[in-house]
Amino acid sequence: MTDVLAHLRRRERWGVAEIAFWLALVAGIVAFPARAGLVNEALIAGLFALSLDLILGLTGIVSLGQAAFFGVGAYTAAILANAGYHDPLLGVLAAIVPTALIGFLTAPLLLRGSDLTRLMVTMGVALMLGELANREDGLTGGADGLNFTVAPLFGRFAIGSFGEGPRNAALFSLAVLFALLFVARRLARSPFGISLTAVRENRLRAGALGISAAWRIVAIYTISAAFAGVAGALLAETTQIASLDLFEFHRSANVMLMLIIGGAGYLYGGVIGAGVFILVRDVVSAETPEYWEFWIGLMLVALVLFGRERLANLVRLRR
Amino acid sequence: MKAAILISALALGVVPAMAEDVTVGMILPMTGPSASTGKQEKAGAELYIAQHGDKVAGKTIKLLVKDDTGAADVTKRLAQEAIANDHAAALMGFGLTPLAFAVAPIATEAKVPEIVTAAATAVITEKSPFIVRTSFTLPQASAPMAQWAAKNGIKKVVTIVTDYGPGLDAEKWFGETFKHEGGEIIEAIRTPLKNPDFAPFLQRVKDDKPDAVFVFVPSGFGAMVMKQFIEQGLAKAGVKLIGTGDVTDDDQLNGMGEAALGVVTAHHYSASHDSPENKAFVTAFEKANGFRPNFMGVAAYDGMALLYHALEATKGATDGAGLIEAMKGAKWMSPRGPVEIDPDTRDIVQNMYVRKVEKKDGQLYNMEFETIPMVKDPFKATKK
Amino acid sequence: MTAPALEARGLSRRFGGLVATDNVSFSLQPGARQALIGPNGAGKTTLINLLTGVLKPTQGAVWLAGRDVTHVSASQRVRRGLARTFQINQLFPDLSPAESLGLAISEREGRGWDFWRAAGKREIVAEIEDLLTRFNLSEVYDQPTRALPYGKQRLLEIALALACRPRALLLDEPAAGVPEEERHDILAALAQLPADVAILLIEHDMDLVFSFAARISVLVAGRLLCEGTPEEIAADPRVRAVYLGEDAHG
Amino acid sequence: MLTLLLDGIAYGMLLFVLSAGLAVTLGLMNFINLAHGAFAMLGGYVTALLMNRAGVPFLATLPLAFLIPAAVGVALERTLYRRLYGASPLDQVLFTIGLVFMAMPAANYLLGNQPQQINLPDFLHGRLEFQGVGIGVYRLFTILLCGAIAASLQIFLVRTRFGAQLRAAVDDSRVAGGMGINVDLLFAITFAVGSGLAGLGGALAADVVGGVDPSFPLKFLVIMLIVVSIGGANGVLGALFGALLLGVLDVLGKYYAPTIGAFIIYAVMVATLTLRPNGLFAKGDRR
Repeated sequence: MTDVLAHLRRRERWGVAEIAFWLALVAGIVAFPARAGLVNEALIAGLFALSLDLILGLTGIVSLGQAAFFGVGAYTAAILANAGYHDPLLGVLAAIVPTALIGFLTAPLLLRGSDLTRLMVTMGVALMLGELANREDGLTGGADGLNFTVAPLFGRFAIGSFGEGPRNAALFSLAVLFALLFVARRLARSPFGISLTAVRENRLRAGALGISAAWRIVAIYTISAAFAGVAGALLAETTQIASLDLFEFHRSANVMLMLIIGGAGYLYGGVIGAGVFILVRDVVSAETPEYWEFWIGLMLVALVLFGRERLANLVRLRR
Repeated sequence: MKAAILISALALGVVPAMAEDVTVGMILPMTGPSASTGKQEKAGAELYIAQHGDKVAGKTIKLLVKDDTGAADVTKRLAQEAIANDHAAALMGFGLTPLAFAVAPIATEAKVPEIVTAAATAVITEKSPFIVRTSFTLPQASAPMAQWAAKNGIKKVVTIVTDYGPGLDAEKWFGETFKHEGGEIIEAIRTPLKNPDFAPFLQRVKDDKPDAVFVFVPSGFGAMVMKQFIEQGLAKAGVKLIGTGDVTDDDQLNGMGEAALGVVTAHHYSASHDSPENKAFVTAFEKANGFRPNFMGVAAYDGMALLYHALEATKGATDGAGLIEAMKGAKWMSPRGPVEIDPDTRDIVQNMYVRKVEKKDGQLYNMEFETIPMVKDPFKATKK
Repeated sequence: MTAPALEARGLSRRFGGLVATDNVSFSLQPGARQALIGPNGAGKTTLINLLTGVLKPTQGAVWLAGRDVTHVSASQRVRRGLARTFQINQLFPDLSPAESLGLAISEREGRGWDFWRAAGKREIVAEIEDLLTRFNLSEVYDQPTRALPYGKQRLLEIALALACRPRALLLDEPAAGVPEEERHDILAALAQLPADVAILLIEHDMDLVFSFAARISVLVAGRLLCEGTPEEIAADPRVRAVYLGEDAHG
Repeated sequence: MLTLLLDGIAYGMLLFVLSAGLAVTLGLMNFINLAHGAFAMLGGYVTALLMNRAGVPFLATLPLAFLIPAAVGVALERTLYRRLYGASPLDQVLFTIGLVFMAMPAANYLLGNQPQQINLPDFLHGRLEFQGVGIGVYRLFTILLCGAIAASLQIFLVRTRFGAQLRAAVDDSRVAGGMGINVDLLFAITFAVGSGLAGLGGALAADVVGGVDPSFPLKFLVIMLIVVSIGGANGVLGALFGALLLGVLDVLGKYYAPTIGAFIIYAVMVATLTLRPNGLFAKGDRR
């Protein structure tokens, strides 16, 4: 029975499909620099969805307020840049601090009540933060948004809308996404990660094993907030604008849709769902800019009726 | 399988442009809360092309309409892609102020004209030397409203504006002008952007007992304000409702019913404007789309007119600097009346009309009764 | 004399006007094999919840290995050596038995907050394998728990509690619902539980109680009616009157 | 002050009528129907189009604003929704948001972007003033009508056998079926009531909120969810009191502290759910 170890470690190995997935992304960006902007948007949405997967997929905590951290992360990077700190890596790292702090402070709101309670409380926090950003227009530029510039990455690779900028931006986002997915992967396979699964699947039994669900939830919510903050900072830096709509309800709702489309709980679902959602939106809205939502809606309805699970299993890399 | 989707989708985005094509990237909110702006703008631009042909100075105009859903980061990406992939010679549209701001650095860097046909915060044209505007600025509409009010026996006013950029512009310019003319602002109320109930604000107005209440709300909230204005008994209490033309948006005015009658606003365009150009425009617009043009529709129509004008002047050359030069000082007869691009500010100079909502042929219209000729944006005028 | 593994001192719990637990005192010595029986509604579940810390007593105290844990949280009590099983399976449907046991061991070893190193450590594998063997789960170690036969799930229920290395173990009707052909697995597992663990068996099945327990306590209407050896309890007229007389296999 | 209170109650009633249907489907059937707003839009369009194009009087359109969405609701329930009872909440979210995405462009395509206004009959216009206390006639009308709806719903869903059967069916449809309850019929009726209420709410609210347009389903989704969650997702009374609380606090807040107006409803919601996680009127620990 030496294979118990192999069984426990079966999710740690990098599968061929997984490696191919990342290589395909790199190749895609290099081969199609013209669509790098779109890929960048999809990668960042994927990272944003990954942040939601940590709480929704791994831990079973629903949220309609991830946009709170997305927005705060974006404004952190923007405000830093306008204060003279233009380094993009610094901005991304700095976004972790306030988002993790807000996540930590608001996490206790998630510990009681039903799923509906959690959806509404997280949404309320996001909308209040958005309103706060609107009021503090001296800092945030209010409804006008904040435009800013960032320095080239490592002093060499310009990020932005011109020349190599979109491609570099997409590669930068890809690198950050990879780094954080790597972290999430380690986390999910660690004792802490398994304990989150335990909290999700049976909180009563988890407690009987000595696991205090409340603190685990606070911890993962804090981490998830930081992930979302990094995603927000990346979006702000690669588009060099932060605006109030980052806080809005539809951001939180869309990221949840993306995650559900791709399948929650195995980390890649968000990235795949975001890719599908954004590519389909791009293709359909180029055809019919007024009515594309109809076709997305039809896709969602069909997805549910024909079995989301079955479809997700087709593209699922390794479980 | 995923890779195949990815590649085919990526490939779709790249459309080779012909040398004799002039692509116009029109970026608008076609879905979401500002979708009505997008619909009007698209219709206005398409009507101009339909009426004047897609050939100008030997080039073929290709209009590329993109939906940015009102999100600034998407606007920016679409602008970048329009320039890099579709080789757009001009960008047009921009439904909200932050969206217009977002594209400014791209316009500057790529040297591509950004023709703003919607967003109305005064400062927009200063964000890039490549921005021109064919819509209007809120100071342009608010200041004349204040002058008219002061001259017509209104002494005390409460202002209600929506709490975001354009609203603050309107509040500031109405207030300062009105005070300059000797009036008094009793209170300046700001309402949240998502606000389904004005009753408490209007109750506050009622308790302030002003002569008039000046209102700026984004188009779409106008009907709500006017109905609740009546319902709260303000009209009976002798308070007048005045505002910018956003409140009595032509697009929606007809459905507003009796509540809108008698509301006085200042704006640059009314579908009832009495000129042959406008009659032809409105008829053609209604025929093509089944709804009435509003100030957004006419701004996009004029945006296209300005581009045609510039291309004729450059004899079809599409370099951005040349186009912008040709646009400066351009003068033409718009459906709204005579207009001109101020060569210093690249903002539009146009007549402002004071109008009152009346019934004409069974329909509601903003009937113009006073004209303030060729108003420049007062915001930029004061800066000199 | 060593301190009792688990001790209840005058535990009472009221829900409004209802007294669910009424001044219950007993103690479990290390290695004890004790059973708690009582008719439906006697307050067995409330008593377990009081002992494990899910509920706070209105009066009285709970002592664990010589220390007062009345105000210690449920999860902390587990860490101090009090484990339990559930009458209705409380398992992790998506995890395999090996993973579930690994989780329990990691938590016991204090690695529950380790978010970086892999859960599958070589050091814990031997213990997992030992538990799998002892509870006859070796053949299904890598199946998702939800796919296991009910009897195997019942065994995992006990194995998980044991993986906490408790001083005192509360078994809440371990054989409930197990089909006849799988019962011997459960009985065998109970028979070879470590001798140093104090066990309180809450059970309806009198055959199981009498074969397993050295002492039996009878709970009626929230209070302890009596306590004694199986022979004494079987002979006690009060017990017969309130309990055995009604429906011994209720 | 009393005027403000009345305004607050009227606004609360408006919120209630928009959310009551959601309280029925979410609270009683445990189904997350985010497409609720689409049914409300349908009801609003029914009233607006009948009035503006066919000249039907306002009051006469209201029954249809209930019945047509209810009929559409049943049709969708029988064909699509029923497959998702008991499905994961995430599937329900995905499915119903998909319906919203389809409904909005469809309305835009068929009826255009312009809000369809409802012009009330004269007797609902104007304002009553009584010793310095005033209220719009239409607001008074909504208060009375919604009060009546709330009372009859409460009686219908809680006091009758139907209500008891419904609760049994939601708790365990198989057992309920075994007891001879026609679960399918029960759910279909309840869903119809929920959809019909949504439609009626859309029709009644349309005048106050500036007409009904294609963005209606999303525009009021957030506020509808807030009302239901504050009330305690547990039927009609919770939603009624949640809506009234929100309405009154929102109106008072906007009047006395207009600068923080936008925060009020969110703050009230977060505070309420922090103190009472299952809402003000939750019974037991319902998931």
